[in-house]
Amino acid sequence: MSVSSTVSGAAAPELRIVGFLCNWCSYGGADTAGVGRFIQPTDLRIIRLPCSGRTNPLFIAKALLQGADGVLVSGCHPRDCHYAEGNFYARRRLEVFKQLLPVLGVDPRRFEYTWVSASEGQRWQMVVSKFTEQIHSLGPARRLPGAPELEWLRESAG
Amino acid sequence: MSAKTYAYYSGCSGSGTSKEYDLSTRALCAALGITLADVPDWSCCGSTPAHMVDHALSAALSARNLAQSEQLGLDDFVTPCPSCLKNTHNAIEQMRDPGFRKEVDRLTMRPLARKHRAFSVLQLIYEEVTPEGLALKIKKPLHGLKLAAYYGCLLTRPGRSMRFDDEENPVSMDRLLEAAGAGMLPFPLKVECCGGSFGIPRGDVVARLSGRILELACSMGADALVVACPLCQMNLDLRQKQIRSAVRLNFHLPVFYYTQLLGLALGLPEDQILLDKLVTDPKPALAKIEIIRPPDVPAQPAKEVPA
Amino acid sequence: MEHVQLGRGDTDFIRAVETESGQKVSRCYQCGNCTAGCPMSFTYDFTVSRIMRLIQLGQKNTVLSSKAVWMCASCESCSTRCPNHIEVARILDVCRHMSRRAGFGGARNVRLFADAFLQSVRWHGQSHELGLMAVYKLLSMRLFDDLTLAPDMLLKNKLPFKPHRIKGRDEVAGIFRRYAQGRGLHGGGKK
Amino acid sequence: MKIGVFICHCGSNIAATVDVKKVAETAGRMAEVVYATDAMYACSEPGQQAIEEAVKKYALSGVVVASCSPRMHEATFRRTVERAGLNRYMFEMANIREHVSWIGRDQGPNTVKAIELVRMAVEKLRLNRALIPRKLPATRRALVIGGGVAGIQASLDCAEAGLEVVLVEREPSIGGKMSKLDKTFPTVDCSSCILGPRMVDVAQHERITLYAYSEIESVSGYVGNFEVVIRKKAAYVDWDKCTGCGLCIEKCPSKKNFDRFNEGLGSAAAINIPFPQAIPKKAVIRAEDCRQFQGKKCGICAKFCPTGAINHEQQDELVTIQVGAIVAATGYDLADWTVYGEYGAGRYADVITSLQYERMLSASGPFGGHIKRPSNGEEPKSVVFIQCVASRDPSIGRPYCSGFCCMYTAKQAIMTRDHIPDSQSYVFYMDIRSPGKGYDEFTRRAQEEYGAQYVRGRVSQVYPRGNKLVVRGADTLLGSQVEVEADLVVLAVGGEGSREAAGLAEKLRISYDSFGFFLEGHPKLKPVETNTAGVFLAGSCQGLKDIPFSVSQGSAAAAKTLALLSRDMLESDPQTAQVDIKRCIGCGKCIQVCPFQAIREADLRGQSKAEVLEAVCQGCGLCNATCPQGAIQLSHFTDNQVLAEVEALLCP
Amino acid sequence: MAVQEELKKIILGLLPQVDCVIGWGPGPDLLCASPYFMRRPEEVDNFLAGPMATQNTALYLPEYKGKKVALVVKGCDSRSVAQLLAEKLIAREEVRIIGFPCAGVADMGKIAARLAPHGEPGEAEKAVYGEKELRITMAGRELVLPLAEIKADKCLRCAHPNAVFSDHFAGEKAAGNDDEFKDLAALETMSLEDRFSFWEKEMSRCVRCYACRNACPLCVCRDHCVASSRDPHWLTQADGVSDKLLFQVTHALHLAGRCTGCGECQRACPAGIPVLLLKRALSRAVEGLFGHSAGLDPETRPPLLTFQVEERTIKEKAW
Repeated sequence: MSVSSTVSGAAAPELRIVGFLCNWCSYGGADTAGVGRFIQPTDLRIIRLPCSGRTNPLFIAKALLQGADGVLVSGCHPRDCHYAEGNFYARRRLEVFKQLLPVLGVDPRRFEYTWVSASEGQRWQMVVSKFTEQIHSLGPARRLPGAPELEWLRESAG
Repeated sequence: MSAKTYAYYSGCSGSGTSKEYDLSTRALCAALGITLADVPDWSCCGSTPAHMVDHALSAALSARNLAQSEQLGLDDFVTPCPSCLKNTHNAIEQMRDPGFRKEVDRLTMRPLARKHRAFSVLQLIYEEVTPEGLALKIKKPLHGLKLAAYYGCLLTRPGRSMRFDDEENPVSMDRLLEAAGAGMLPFPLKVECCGGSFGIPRGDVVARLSGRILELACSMGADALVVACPLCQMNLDLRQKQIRSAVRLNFHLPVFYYTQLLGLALGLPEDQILLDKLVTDPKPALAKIEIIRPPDVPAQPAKEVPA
Repeated sequence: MEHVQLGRGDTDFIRAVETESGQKVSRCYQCGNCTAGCPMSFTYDFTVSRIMRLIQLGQKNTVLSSKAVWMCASCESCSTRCPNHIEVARILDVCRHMSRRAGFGGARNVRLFADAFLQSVRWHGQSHELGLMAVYKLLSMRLFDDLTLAPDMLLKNKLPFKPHRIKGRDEVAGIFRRYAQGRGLHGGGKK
Repeated sequence: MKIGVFICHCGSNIAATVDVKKVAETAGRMAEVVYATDAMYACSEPGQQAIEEAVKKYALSGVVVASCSPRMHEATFRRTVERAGLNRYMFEMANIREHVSWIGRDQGPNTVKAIELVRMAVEKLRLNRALIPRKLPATRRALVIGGGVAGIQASLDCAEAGLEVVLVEREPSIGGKMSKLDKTFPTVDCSSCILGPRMVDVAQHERITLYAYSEIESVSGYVGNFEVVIRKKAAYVDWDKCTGCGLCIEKCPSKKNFDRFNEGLGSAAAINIPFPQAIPKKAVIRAEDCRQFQGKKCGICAKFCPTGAINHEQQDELVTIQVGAIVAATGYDLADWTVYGEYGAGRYADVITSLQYERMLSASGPFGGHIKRPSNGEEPKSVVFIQCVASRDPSIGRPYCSGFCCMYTAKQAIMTRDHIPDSQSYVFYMDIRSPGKGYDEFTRRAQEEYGAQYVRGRVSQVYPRGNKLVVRGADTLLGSQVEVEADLVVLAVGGEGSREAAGLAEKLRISYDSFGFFLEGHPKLKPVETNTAGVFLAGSCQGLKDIPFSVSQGSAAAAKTLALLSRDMLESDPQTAQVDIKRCIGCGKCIQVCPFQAIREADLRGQSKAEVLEAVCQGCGLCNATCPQGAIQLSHFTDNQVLAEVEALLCP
Repeated sequence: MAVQEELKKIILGLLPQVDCVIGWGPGPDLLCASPYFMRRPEEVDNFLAGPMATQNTALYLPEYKGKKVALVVKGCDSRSVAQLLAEKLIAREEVRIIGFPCAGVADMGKIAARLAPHGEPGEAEKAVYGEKELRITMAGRELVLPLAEIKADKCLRCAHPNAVFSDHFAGEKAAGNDDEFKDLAALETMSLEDRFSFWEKEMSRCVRCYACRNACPLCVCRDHCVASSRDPHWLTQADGVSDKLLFQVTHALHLAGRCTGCGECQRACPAGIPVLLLKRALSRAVEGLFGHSAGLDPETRPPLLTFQVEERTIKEKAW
């Protein structure tokens, strides 16, 4: 059981969802959602990268093999990349990576990538809500021996 | 030209009010080397009334005919009638939605096995024979005849779904008739509605809408209108008398099927193009055709057409 | 027209129109192009763009009892020229289905003609023009309309007296039967 | 490392749904954190002061602020830590407002999430390194691309402030779209009377070099140090000799050519000067129209030219220049309105565009300022204006409002009544968009004083009947169809990015959208900047604008250019890719993918290695994600820094 | 064997023009050859080609950068060369390629399993590879193993038995098979859960020797592998399955769109872990998405180092 449930009481236990967002579009979109007070599930933790092209699929592999229940990558819409081409490369690499997951025995629905612009606060809310729901429907991911357990936070949240 | 065979669906009016369209279409296709195979024991597509009642019912009526055409082993379904075409086309398009397809299958109890395509005989001739190919076969060019081609509202619209010719300014009939030697007027109301199936319940509607088409064609100096739709032909020709009195204008404008005129230009005999079925007398218009004889061929004796 | 209570629009109706037609009515920005090009507009009580507006506001009864949804000739001018690619004609079709299902009268003659036509198809498998006219005239009590046409049509041998009956007419009748049976189960369009 | 953590309440924005004290308390126990506290408003002056004091008091070597989005205040706090004596990159932010307090209602999960975001920031900060911007020299010369009113303004402002300016214009004359207009709204003053003097200023300014009838061939280099190759297209006339006397035009036998400047109304000679006020006023031969180039015997222009300027053998010439900054001001083109079959798709002579109408109204235009029906030369009495043609029309992929059509249509309706007092104008509109000084009043004047009949609705079809045009539309206010017989139909065609914009954007390495408009750096805060350092935007190339707005942007782009080149040395953002020479095996994959050509192959003692051009690198990190052995790392977003954040979440 | 003799002739002819010819020579035991580096004509006598010539000769190419070498290649080896060329990791003018029709190589694991009742492969006294079978004399008895039964799996599905390109070719070209990714299909008959357990079990045997990496001709990082670097620090030294599997995923992703499926990684694995499967999964994905098979054309850019603005084959999630 994760700590958040002990804090919040009734809500479903939080799962571990990591987001890799490009600074220019999607991170801005998440900000816009915040400014608009678009309520979202709290499971997601966002890591800010300059560009979706900076997303090495191995970041995702690392997260999924070492304890994350879901990973979401979001960048600028194709053609709107701040760096012109980063998301085009990302799209290929992330799609190829997604197809590797079932061979590893990881449900490919644990990883999604999408495009959200800085103005699309509502789209961001929708993506986060649906993805979180998707991960909850899959439940906690199985952990490999050697991967850390999630009990550690209990201490820090005290 | 392709040696393909096409499943042919004449539609109900082909055995009644537009017999001449059906027959001239068959004769024209035969003369152009297009093989048509009748859809066996076909049924009505439901026309406008069916889709006014329900889309699945409408699609089911069309789907039955597609199922019948599968007995011929053919995917390409052609019809001279734009209304039948529209229904068949819509049925094929809408059945891409699995839920809709399921409902249609429930109604017909005959799920379709093949991937069907539906198009008009006009499209077939325009794209397979092409105006250039047609020109080579013209025996009696229609020189001197000034025509307005009227396509009706269903044949090309909306373009994103019908995918044939231009949705606002179609030219296929114009190009074919030009190839046959006729002079084509830049008729601006090519795709305006003639009133369609409102002929029976609301004659006033047809009088107004078809009246406008006839009036403009007349004022532009057309000798005749040319159409590709049985319903349009019926409204414009059969009801012309009604329209004349309704709009208080005196026009006598014959309304040909393009297949009749192309047949005429190809030298097909009268019993295959049935010009005598037209209500508004076509003879004054036909008389304008200038007979240009090649210098070395002696003039044919006039008056071949049986009265 | 009654004044419209904005908060009381029938949102189920809006949703039903959208699902059955597959169109998004909120995309309409009321430019009026559909109205401008509609050949049947002179027969309507509400112009097409007003019908669209009424749907946007969920005015179910006004829409379904309107003449406009029945007088549309399905000529596709509106769909062709809509700047927002809305299949307006399909929306009108769907409204007509709903109007029929909900028992609104609509334009009586138009409805009766459609019924007569389909009856003819149901009986024979193909439509029989003369029989169809007879049925329609009986239903509509408009016995003498179009009588002037008959001589022309008969003269040109365009109206066969006997209907052509196809072999598969039972099958066609079956389609109508199953349609009638299943009508409660589906909405006529996409589920 | 000694880290200080500051948790901001942001008034109640954060504190209402996050237990700020608890976050601070927990942060105090995180690795290398020596000081953690909460603050009411971290960004306020006392808030920043508290951070500065803490840095000094606790000898902090890094700072984490948990507050709003870094897109909001990262720059603010970087300056704060810099004032306190730290390198500005020894700072991290945790976004606990937009990403936590504003999107979650429950304090419990919010607090846990805030703690974790702080932990991620701390873990990343532990790996941060001081980064020092590099200084590079800059060329104090600006290139302005496009000589429309925006480009003219930018050039004059830069030159006035002492900068060298090179202005490149693809047409034979500068002036752009404004030079084609008759009058301007809402003052109805003459367009060429107000633009003309500015054009002359450009020609006469000692610090402006004008390349007319020229295009950008290639751009290389980076901010402060661009190298630009300009293609001077062959005019087949030696402009040094040409005096603009116009004798050649008079004598040219090929006169029935498409007249570009007059939008195809009237015709032009094969050798031509587009309009009387042209700058430069030099003749150009269009090879495709010239008899000499069609293999016919001619050369009449050469025979008559008093200065012997004609040279049919002339070739394109390439000129290379060095500039420190670039202003793109390439304007717009009218969208293709011939896609509208219902308006005749170009088949009806009396259906014209608004820009053609401007040429008709202009006294120096092909009709000498008389409004005539192109079909028969008669004066029209009934003129229909159709607005929103190729604007606000998603069905043809032009969903946006072009912004200026409502106003110029009102102007044209006014001018119509002015030219032909017994005429009647009809304006079909969807909405009137007139938010500008005196703009709405102007549209009212068109209706109240000039009797223009405004009809609210689109037009469905235009077709000829007799020698009139039938316009069928709707009046949605009336709830009815309307029909009007017109002598002339003027389509208020919307605009789109210049057709050559995409190609230029590729050369400048700036982004553009599907309508051909260049993308600004930030829609609100960087409207004339791009995301490529040293490249600025002015006028309609960024999005459609009217004249005053284009002029303002020209000045704004000039201000940006001047600010950039006011120093002799530029600072470059140090968040760039760095190559670990020892680990690089020279496979070149990074070079292949870099969108900015910022990496090149360098030889290191016979071995091939990647080398980053720091001034060109924009810091996207694509190379970093591509290098299999991680030999190229993006500073401030290295693999280890990202992994530290991942591990902060997954591993204790 | 005629082909082997023909190859020797070609090698002898090329020796004066190059620094070295890489092929196969006598190995540690009679069943298996070793990579063989020929510089002098007399060394050519011991050259071997055939089912025992398992190693990928392309492995050594990048080390010879700047020198001229000739390479004897099987079909699979030639694809590695083509891929190295496509990535410009070697220079075309520095290599001469000698191809021959490969009938498939032997899988030592399969041979060992067949020999198990009789002894170790090293105890073979005599071994003769014939057209259709391998005859081994062991403890005085002759054992006959049909080649079809001891062929490596990768050879059973090999589509390119001949060099995909070559400067010289000995013998008649052989016919290839279709690769239908049946190995992956077999894995995919398992549930996701079972696949996860499968890797958990397989990887638990990993001893982190990195033989898989060292045998890979396209693993160009060599001494700079992220597995052992501190900056970037992708892997811990902890003995957990998660780090071991992450390394395999790393290797596979580094090879995505590049792996030619030569299978040397798997052959080299002392623990017999089917590490090739992960790379095959990515090859299948890349082939399906971009229609690209690595190592067929020295001119094509690897698909993950390029893109198309509209990717027709990528079906993105519709939210």
